[in-house]
Amino acid sequence: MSSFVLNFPLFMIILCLVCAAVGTLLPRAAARTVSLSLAALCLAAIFCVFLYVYGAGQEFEYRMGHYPHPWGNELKIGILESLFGMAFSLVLFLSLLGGKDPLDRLVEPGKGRFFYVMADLVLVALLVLVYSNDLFTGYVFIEICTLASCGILMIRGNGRTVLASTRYLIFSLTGSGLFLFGVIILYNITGHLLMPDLKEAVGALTASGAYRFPFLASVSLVSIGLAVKSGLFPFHLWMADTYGEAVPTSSAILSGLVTKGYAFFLVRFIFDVTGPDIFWQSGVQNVLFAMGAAGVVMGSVGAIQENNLYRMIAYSSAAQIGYIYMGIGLSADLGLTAALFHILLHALTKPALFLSASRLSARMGGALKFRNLQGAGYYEPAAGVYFTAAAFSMIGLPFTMGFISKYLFGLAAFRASTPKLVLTLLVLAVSTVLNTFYFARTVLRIYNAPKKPPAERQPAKDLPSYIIAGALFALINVAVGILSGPLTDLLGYGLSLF
Amino acid sequence: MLRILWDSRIQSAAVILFAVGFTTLLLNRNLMKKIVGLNIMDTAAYLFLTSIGYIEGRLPPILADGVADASAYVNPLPAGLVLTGIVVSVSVTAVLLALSLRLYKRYHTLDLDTIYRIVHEEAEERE
Amino acid sequence: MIADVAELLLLALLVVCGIAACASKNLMVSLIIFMAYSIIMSIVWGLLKAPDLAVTEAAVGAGVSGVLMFVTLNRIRRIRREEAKDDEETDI
Amino acid sequence: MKKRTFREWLKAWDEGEIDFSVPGPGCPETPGDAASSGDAADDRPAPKDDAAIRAYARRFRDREAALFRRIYPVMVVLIVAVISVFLLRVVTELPPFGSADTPANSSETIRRYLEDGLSETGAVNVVAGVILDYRAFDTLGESHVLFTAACAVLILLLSSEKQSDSLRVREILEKDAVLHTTGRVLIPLILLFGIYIVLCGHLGPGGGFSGGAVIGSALILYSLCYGPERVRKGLNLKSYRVTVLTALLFYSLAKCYSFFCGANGLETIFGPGTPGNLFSAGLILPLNLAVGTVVACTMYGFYALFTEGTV
Repeated sequence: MSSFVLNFPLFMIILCLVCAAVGTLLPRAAARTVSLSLAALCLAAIFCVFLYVYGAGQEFEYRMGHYPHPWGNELKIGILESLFGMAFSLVLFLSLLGGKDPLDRLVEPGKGRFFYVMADLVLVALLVLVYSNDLFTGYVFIEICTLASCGILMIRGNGRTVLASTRYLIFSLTGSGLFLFGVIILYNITGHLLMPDLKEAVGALTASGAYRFPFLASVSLVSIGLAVKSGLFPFHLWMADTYGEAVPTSSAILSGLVTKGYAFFLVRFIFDVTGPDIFWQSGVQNVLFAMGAAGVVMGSVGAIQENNLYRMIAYSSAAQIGYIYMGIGLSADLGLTAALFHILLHALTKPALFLSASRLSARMGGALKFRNLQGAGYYEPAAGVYFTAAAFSMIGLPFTMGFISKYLFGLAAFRASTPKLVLTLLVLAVSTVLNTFYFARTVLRIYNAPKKPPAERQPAKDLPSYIIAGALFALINVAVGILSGPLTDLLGYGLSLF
Repeated sequence: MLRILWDSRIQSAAVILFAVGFTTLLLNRNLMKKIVGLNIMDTAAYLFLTSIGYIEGRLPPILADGVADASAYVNPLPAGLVLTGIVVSVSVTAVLLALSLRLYKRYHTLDLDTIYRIVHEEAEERE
Repeated sequence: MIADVAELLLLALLVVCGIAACASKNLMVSLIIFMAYSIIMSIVWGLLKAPDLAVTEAAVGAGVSGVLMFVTLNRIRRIRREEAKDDEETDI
Repeated sequence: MKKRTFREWLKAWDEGEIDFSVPGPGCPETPGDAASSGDAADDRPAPKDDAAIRAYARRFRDREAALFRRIYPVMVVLIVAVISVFLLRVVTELPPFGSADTPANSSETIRRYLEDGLSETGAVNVVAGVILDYRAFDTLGESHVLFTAACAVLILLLSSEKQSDSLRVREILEKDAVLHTTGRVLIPLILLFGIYIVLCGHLGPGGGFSGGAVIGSALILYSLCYGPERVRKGLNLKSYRVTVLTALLFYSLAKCYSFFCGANGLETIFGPGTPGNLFSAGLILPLNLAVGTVVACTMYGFYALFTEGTV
């Protein structure tokens, strides 16, 4: 009977779809309640799944229908999948909880409920990307994710948001096209779409040496397609405009969840379709590593040039995506552990940064230039503290998750080849210095003595929910930073089971 | 090599169309053209997928008179996948069209470069 | 033999239409060529023994997305015309 | 530009006087942003070379933008050339076209779909069996892609104000005898054809998606001939939402039931029936109906939103 728990992912996916459909009929407040309870329920349910899978110490294949894997769709329920499902639900819950105020202020009247519908759809797409055992299902839900995140962006409805979401959509669709073509080639040479069969067929192909070039092409198309969609370095240009224009809550969801979902799907692809060894023979990882390293540096350089708070955080986001792909390209075991840890770190930190920044800026009358934010930390103490905590984590100060992440990257680098070691250490050093510069500048600004109080002191709306959400973000960050052992062990264990 | 390309000419045509659509999607500044390019790119990918399932001299996968013999019909799976894909691309097209309509209402042009310039000038005026 | 020639002709037309739809300057022309492209594509799918796809592409690709594009273009033209009218009024 | 020490550069950077922002939309349109920057400018003595720095930054940015504009097409053409050569080489190395022995065409998957599909799903049209039974989860996702797109278009184009700009054109259209007569003949035929495609999706080519699109185009034609008000009598925003919602809910819950039964090894109450009959193939017929409803409503909804700004 305890294996009944394995049905929970299916129930959660269907529940999300039902809630999204029902949400179109509800008023805004009710839709918000539905979304919040949905995310909380997902968190609880997936926690149960996680406990069960951890106890069993193995992965389960869950048939979607009566037909097992070469024929029908399937889910794969494992430790890492459940961990990331939990993390994504948690971050969505906290972002929605803390991000009510900017939504109320900035969304076009009468359309607030659609934001929550889109949030439900993003959640279901992420859950499927995490759990799906089928590449084509992955493609379909990647498209749901793209369209829903585009909806989340354009909900603000002014000209520049619409422009930014058009740009985002075009970039993202380019990525989907490449991904789709890669999947098609893979289907052509193997005859399968489900990951277990694909892995077997790919192993046989590599052993026999047949279709080497098409296989290489399909792996690179899939990797590059997903990288374009998460906004890796040469394709990061949409980020600054998009996050700079959108409602901060949307930016939080997009940067914290959507781009990470694609990165996690790439990790799934590497492990469940090609297998790490074959992927590392293909040479694609070097391209990802180079793009990631360049992304870290260019993102940080972009951030240091910005005078606008949101755009600075956006560039920092581009740099963090670079970190994730750098880890994926670094090495199969430790590098991927670092990349997965960085996904968690960024998912937990960036929403906190966006939400705190939005409160600080709202208190200063909507100012976004740094010089106008002087002293905001005094008027909005909670947001100031949370922002500082998140910024410290991004810099990588001790006792935060960022420190552990940098430590893991360093550890992974020492096991890699010499050029990669040198490059990784160089990138880590440069990015830490640049990060320190721009985040320290911001933190010093908001705690600099104000020359005069802000012109209009806006009443603090909906403060308790924001305080709880921000406190949870900061607490988790620090707690994991101090007690990182269990989590990194878990990631390594999950990877070994993959 | 050209011989092989000629033998699988449908797939070669699909690749050419994919490249044409991709170029238009990235290079053309007009939004409407970008949408057309996107559609051509998607259908080219689907054409490629469908051509995988084609087998010379077999029937469409609709079981005539209940004859269930795998050597009589073409591969049904690519058709099913493409069916899914077509609906995905029409949804994306609708969203992009709605976005371009909104942009036109606001900026009175479909040219993305011009829109960027207008936005930039507006931002500088505000400062 | 005839089928081969027809297939070749259709493929050539498909590529030509695809390129022409992307290359033509006039948006309306481009849309019309695009709809022709979709119809040819649906015939090619028919030749490839996928009747489901042929029906769907004819209804969705050539039908609904074409109509949506036309409607959008029509709205855009209407907006442009109204602006021209407004300008005249303000001139007077 | 006079030379500055590192300290001065640092200070200028910290004050936000150096602006190298990349071309693209400027800073956000936040209420009060412009006002408060004016405030701050008042109490801060402007540096002497402020204007010069700004002009320099703007020149820099323009130059960068021009460079970007020149490099970008070259880059794209290069990338596309590389990709197409790459893909053409892939085509030459792929399994031959039209052969039965390719990995994709000779796998056990296909054999089961074709040989046992009829007895397992009851669908004569194997494609319908594949997408609505074997790989039903994909198709569930696909309907929700459509739903997501419908919501996104609603966000963008739903407006409360009445758009009366097309009244004159519509009056002409509504009085047009040719259009009316053709419509009276054609629309029922198209509708009937659409319903046939939906209902017989498991027996022949077609199914919920194509049939729904045909029904949707019949609705579009009706709205063109007789005006959207006539359609709105039957299908206003509320009933539109309720219809789509009911169909989607039915779809999700029915599939949830069948997934649940399948995964836990239970028998569903929907058997395959007698293949070839209209009422056979278990859930496929009702699912086709639900999908057809969703697609028809969504397609008409797109059209109505694009023309009228409401459904």
